[in-house]
Amino acid sequence: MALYNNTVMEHFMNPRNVGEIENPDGKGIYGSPVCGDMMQITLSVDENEIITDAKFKTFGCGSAIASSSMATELIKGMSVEKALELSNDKIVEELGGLPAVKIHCSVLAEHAIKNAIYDYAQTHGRKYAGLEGYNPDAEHHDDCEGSEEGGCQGCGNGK
Amino acid sequence: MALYNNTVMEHFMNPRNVGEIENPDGKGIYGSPVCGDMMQITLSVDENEIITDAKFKTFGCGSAIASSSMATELIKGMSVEKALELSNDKIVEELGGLPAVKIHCSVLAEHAIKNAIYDYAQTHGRKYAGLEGYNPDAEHHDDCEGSEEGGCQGCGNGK
Amino acid sequence: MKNVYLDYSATTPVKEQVVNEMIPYFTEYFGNPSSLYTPGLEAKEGLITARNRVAELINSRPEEIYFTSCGTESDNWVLEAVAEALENKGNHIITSKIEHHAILHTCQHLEKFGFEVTYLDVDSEGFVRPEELESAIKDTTILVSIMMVNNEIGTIQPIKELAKIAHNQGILFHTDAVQAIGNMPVDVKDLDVDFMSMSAHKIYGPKGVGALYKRRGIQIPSFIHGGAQEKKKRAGTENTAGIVGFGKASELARMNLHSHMNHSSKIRNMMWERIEKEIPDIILNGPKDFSKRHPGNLNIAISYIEGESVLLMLDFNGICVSTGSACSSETLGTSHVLNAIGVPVTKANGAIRITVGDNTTEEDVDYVVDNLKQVVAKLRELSPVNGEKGW
Amino acid sequence: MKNVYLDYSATTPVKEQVVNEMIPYFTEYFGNPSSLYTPGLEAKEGLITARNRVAELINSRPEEIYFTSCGTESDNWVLEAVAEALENKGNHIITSKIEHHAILHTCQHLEKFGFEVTYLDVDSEGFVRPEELESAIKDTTILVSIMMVNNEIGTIQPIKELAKIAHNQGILFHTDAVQAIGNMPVDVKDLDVDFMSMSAHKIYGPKGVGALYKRRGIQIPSFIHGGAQEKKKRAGTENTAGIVGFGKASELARMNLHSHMNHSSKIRNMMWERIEKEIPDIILNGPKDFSKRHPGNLNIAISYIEGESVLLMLDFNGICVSTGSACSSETLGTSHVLNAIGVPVTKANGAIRITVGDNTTEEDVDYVVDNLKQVVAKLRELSPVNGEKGW
Ligand SMILES: Cc1ncc(COP(=O)(O)O)c(C=O)c1O
Ligand SMILES: Cc1ncc(COP(=O)(O)O)c(C=O)c1O
Repeated sequence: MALYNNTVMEHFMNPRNVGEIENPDGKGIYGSPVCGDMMQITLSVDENEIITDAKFKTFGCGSAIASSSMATELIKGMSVEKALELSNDKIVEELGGLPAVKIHCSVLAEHAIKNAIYDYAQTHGRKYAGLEGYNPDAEHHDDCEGSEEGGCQGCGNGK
Repeated sequence: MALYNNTVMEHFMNPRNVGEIENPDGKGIYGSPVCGDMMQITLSVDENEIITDAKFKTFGCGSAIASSSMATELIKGMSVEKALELSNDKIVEELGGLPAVKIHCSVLAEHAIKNAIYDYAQTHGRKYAGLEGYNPDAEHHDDCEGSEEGGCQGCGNGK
Repeated sequence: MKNVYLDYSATTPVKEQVVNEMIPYFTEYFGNPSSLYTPGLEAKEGLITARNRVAELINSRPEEIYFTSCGTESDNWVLEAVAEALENKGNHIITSKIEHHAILHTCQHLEKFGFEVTYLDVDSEGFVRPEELESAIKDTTILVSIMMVNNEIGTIQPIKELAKIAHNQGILFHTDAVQAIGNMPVDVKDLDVDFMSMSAHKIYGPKGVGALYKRRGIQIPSFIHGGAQEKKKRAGTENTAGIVGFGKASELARMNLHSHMNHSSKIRNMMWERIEKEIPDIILNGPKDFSKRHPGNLNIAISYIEGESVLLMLDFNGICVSTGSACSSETLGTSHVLNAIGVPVTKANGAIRITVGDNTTEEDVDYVVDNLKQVVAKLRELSPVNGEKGW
Repeated sequence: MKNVYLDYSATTPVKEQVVNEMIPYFTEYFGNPSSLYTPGLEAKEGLITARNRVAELINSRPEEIYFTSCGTESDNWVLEAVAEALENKGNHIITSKIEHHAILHTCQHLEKFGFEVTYLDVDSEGFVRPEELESAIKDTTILVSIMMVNNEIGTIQPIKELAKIAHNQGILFHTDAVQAIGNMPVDVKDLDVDFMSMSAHKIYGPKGVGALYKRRGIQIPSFIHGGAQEKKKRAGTENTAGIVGFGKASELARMNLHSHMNHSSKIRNMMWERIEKEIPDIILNGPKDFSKRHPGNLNIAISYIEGESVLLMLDFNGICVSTGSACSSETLGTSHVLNAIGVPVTKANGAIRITVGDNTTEEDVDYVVDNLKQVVAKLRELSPVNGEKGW
C-alpha cells in the first residue's frame, strides 16, 4: 500500500517539464501558497496553434506536482483547441488514479492550463469556444476557502 | 496472587468442626440464604461453662466457611464468658486476613456464636454481661439489605 | 493438575494465529495509521484488512464498521449518541431488564438527564415478548436496544422480529451482539438492525477492542472527540495491533462458525445430560430449547449451596466457572438477569454459569462433572439448609 | 535503504521488553481480571503491577491511576465529567488555543450544550501567559485544562504555576501530559494538578491504552458506564495485555528518563545545528530556549515549498517526518498551533516536524540532513514562489 500509485510517484519524483519558458506565448498561474497549492504553466505555441512546449512550476503536495507533470506532458503537441478540452478527469485517468481527497490537485492543473491559454488568447488576439465566459481569477479562492478539500493535505503532527 | 491466603483456603477446603451436635446445649443461626450467607453453630457446654465442642453448618462463600471453621476452632475449650468476647477482628486475624469486601463473613461468625450462646443462656438460665441487651434476631437483615456489602459476593457472569 | 477453562462467555484465550498476526504491529508496522509515510500506510493497511474481515463476519460493508475500545464503549456510544442526536424528536428509550450493565447503566445515566427508559420484562426463559415491545412504543420513542444473546443464560432473542417492530414505527434499533458473533450466524442485512455492538475478546481476539456497526446513511455524533480517526467518528490513535487481532479473530470465527457451534453445543449437551442425571435439586436457568440458546452456555441453580464456594472449590481443581449471581468481583448482589426471569434469590445465590468453547474436550466433560458432583456433595454437607427445611 | 523514523511524537515502536511482557497475557494469563478463579486473579495481578509502575513514573498513588483506551479518552473523560459534575457551580472552562484536538473538539462539543470555553492565546513560542489565565477566571469557571508539552512545537508550559493560579481560586486543574511523560520529569504531587492524561504509545508502549490520573478524594462521574472495572469508574473488560505493556513502558521510561532526555536532546541539537547552518530560509517554530522544549522536537517552516511533498520525498529515502500543517491524513487545513503562534499560513504550509527518540543515532543525523538539503533544493527548484517574489 502506498499513498500514491507508481505512476504518480514516478511523476512526483521525476517530474517532466519543470521550469519556466522564457518569453512564453502564454503564462497561467492558479492557486496560491495560502491555499497550499499553486501552479504556474508557461507555453510555447506555434503559428498553427499547436502547443510546442509546456513547462510548470508547482508549489504543492505530491499529487499537485504529479498532476502538473502529467498535464504538461499531455498538452505538448496538442492544438490549443484540444488542450482546452483537457479535463481533470483525463489527468487523473492518465495518472492511474488519485486518492479522493487529492482530486482537486488535478483540477488545479486543468485550471492552470486554461489560464495559460487564456493569456495566450488575450495576448495573441485569439478566440476559443472553450474560453467563453471564462474568468481566470474567479474560482480558486472558492475552492480553497469554501470547501473542505481546499488545500493539499499534509500528514499531521496533530498526534 | 489468590483471592484468599493459604490459611483461609485451608480452612475452606478442609473445614474443621463441620456438622451439627445432637442435643446441643446451645444453637444459633445467623443470616439467611436470601442474603447469601447463613451460619448455624451448635455448642456443647459443660458444668463449668466451658465450651467442650462446637460444630457449624454454613451456607456461604469461601470466607464464610473459613470463618466458621476458624471461629469454632477458637471457641472450643474456651469458657462461655471468653467466647462472648470473641470479636470478628480476632477471627480475621487468626485467618491471616480477609479481603475487605469479605470482612462481613467474620462478623457473621461472631454473631452466630453469640446467638448460640444466647440460646445456651436462655435454656440454661445463665446471665452474661456480654449478652446484655443482645437481640439475636436484630441485626442481620440490616446488614444484608441496607449495606452494599450485604451478601457474599460472587464471581460474576455479568461479563 | 488439569486445567479446564469453562468461562468462554467471560473472555476467551487469544488464538495463536491471532497473536501471530498482531505481533508485527507492535514492532515492525508500528507507525501511526494517520501518517502518510510508508510505516504509517502499512499500519493503515492492517486496519483495512481488519475492517474487511469484521464486515464479512456480519455481512456489512467495511465502511459500516467503527472500531472502539470494547463492547461497553460501543453500547455507550449508541445510547448517548442517539439520545444526543434525537433529543428534539423524543426522550424515550426501550430496552430490556436483562441487558448487560453496559446498556443498563448507560440508560440510568441518561435518565438523570431527562430521558425516560422502559425496561421490558422477559419471560421465564429470558425472551422479550414482541407484543410487549410493540405496546411500549410511544410517540417519543427514539431507540430500541435489545441484546442478541444474553451473557448469563444464553437466551437468543428474535432480533429480526423486534427490529421490524421498531422500524414499522420509524424507530432506530440497536442490538448488543457481543455474545452472539462467532456463536451463531449474524447477518446485519437480514436482521435489518441499525446499530450493533461487538467485542473481540469473546471470539478469541484480544481484550480492549470492540466495534460498532452503524448502518450506512445514519448519522450519529461522536462519543470520543478529537482526531479524525474512524472517519471522524471515533478519535484516538487506533489500537492497530488490537484491531488487526480482532480482524483475524473475525476471519477465524467466520470460517469456523459451524464447527465451533457444533463442537460447543455437543460438549455443552453432554455436560448437561450428565449433570441433570447425576446431581439432584438443580434447575437449568434460561431456554430449555437449546436451539434458542448460546451453543456453549449452561446456567444452573444448585439448591442449598452458594455459588462462590462452588467456584472456589472447582478452581482448586483447575476448573473455571463463574457464578450466576453477581456482576463482577467488585459488585455484590444477585443477578439482575436471574431476578428478571423469576429465579428466587435463594436459588440465584447458588447459580453457576458454565460456558464451553473451542478448547473444551469430551474428556473435560467427565472431569468437570465428576468434580462438580463431589463439590456439590461436600458443600451440601456443610450447609444448614436443605430440601426438608423447605428451601 | 536506510530507515530513519523521526516521528516519535506521533507514535513510538513498542520496545521488545514491553512486547515480551505483554504476550503471556494473550494466551496464558488470558482470564478476565474480574473473575475470581486463578486465571482471573493472574490477570488482575498484571493490572496491579502495571498500575504501580505508571504511578511510580508520575509519583502518584496507584489508586489514583485509571486506565483508559487512549490519551484522547482521558481528555474527553475529564472535560465531560467535570462539566457534568460541576454544572451547578458554573459553565465556564478555560483552555488554550494550542491544545490537542482531543481537548479542543471536546470543548466544542460542550459548547453545544451551553458551556462557555475560553481559549487562551499563547505567545510566539507557544507559552500560555499566567497573567492571562488569571484574568480569564470568572465566578463560573469550573476547570482549567492546559497541556504540559505541545505535540507540534514542543513547548513546555509552566504547569505548576498555572495550576497554582487555578487552585488559588478553588478551580480544578487538568493537564494533558501525553507528550510529557517519559520526556521530562513529571511529578503530580509537586505540580499539584488534579487530573492528568497519559497515553502508552508515546512512550514505547502499545497503542490503544491510556490513563487518567485523578487526585485522591476528587469525585467525578464515569464516562463509559457498565461493569465495575477500575473502581466502577471506567467500565469495559480491561485491555490486560495493553495495560501490562503500558506498565512496563512506564517502568522503562522512569528508569531511562535521564539517558533518554540526554540522548534525544543531543541528537535533536546536532540536527538543528546542521539544518540551521546549511538550509537557507527556514524558521524554527516553538521555543528557542531548548530547555523549555520537548527534548526530541524540532518544528521547521521551510519557505517556498509545501510540507507533504517534503514528507513524501523523504519517505522515498526511508525517512519519516510529519508535516506541521494538518491534524491527520483525513483532515485538511493548516495547523491551529502554528496559526496560534503567528506563523503565516504560507510558511505553515511548508512546516515539518521532526521528533527523534531512542533509536535515532548520530549517523542518522547526517543521513537525514543530507537528504533534507537535497529534497528542499529540488522542491524549491520546482516551486513558482521564492524570496524575490516576496514570499
Ligand atoms: C498532546 C496529545 N494529547 C492527546 C493525544 C491523544 O492520545 P491518543 O493517541 O492515545 O488518543 C496526543 C497524541 O495523539 C497528543 O500528542
Ligand atoms: C452482552 C455483553 N455486552 C457487553 C459486554 C461488554 O464487552 P467488553 O467487555 O468488551 O466491554 C459483554 C461482556 O463483557 C457482554 O457479555
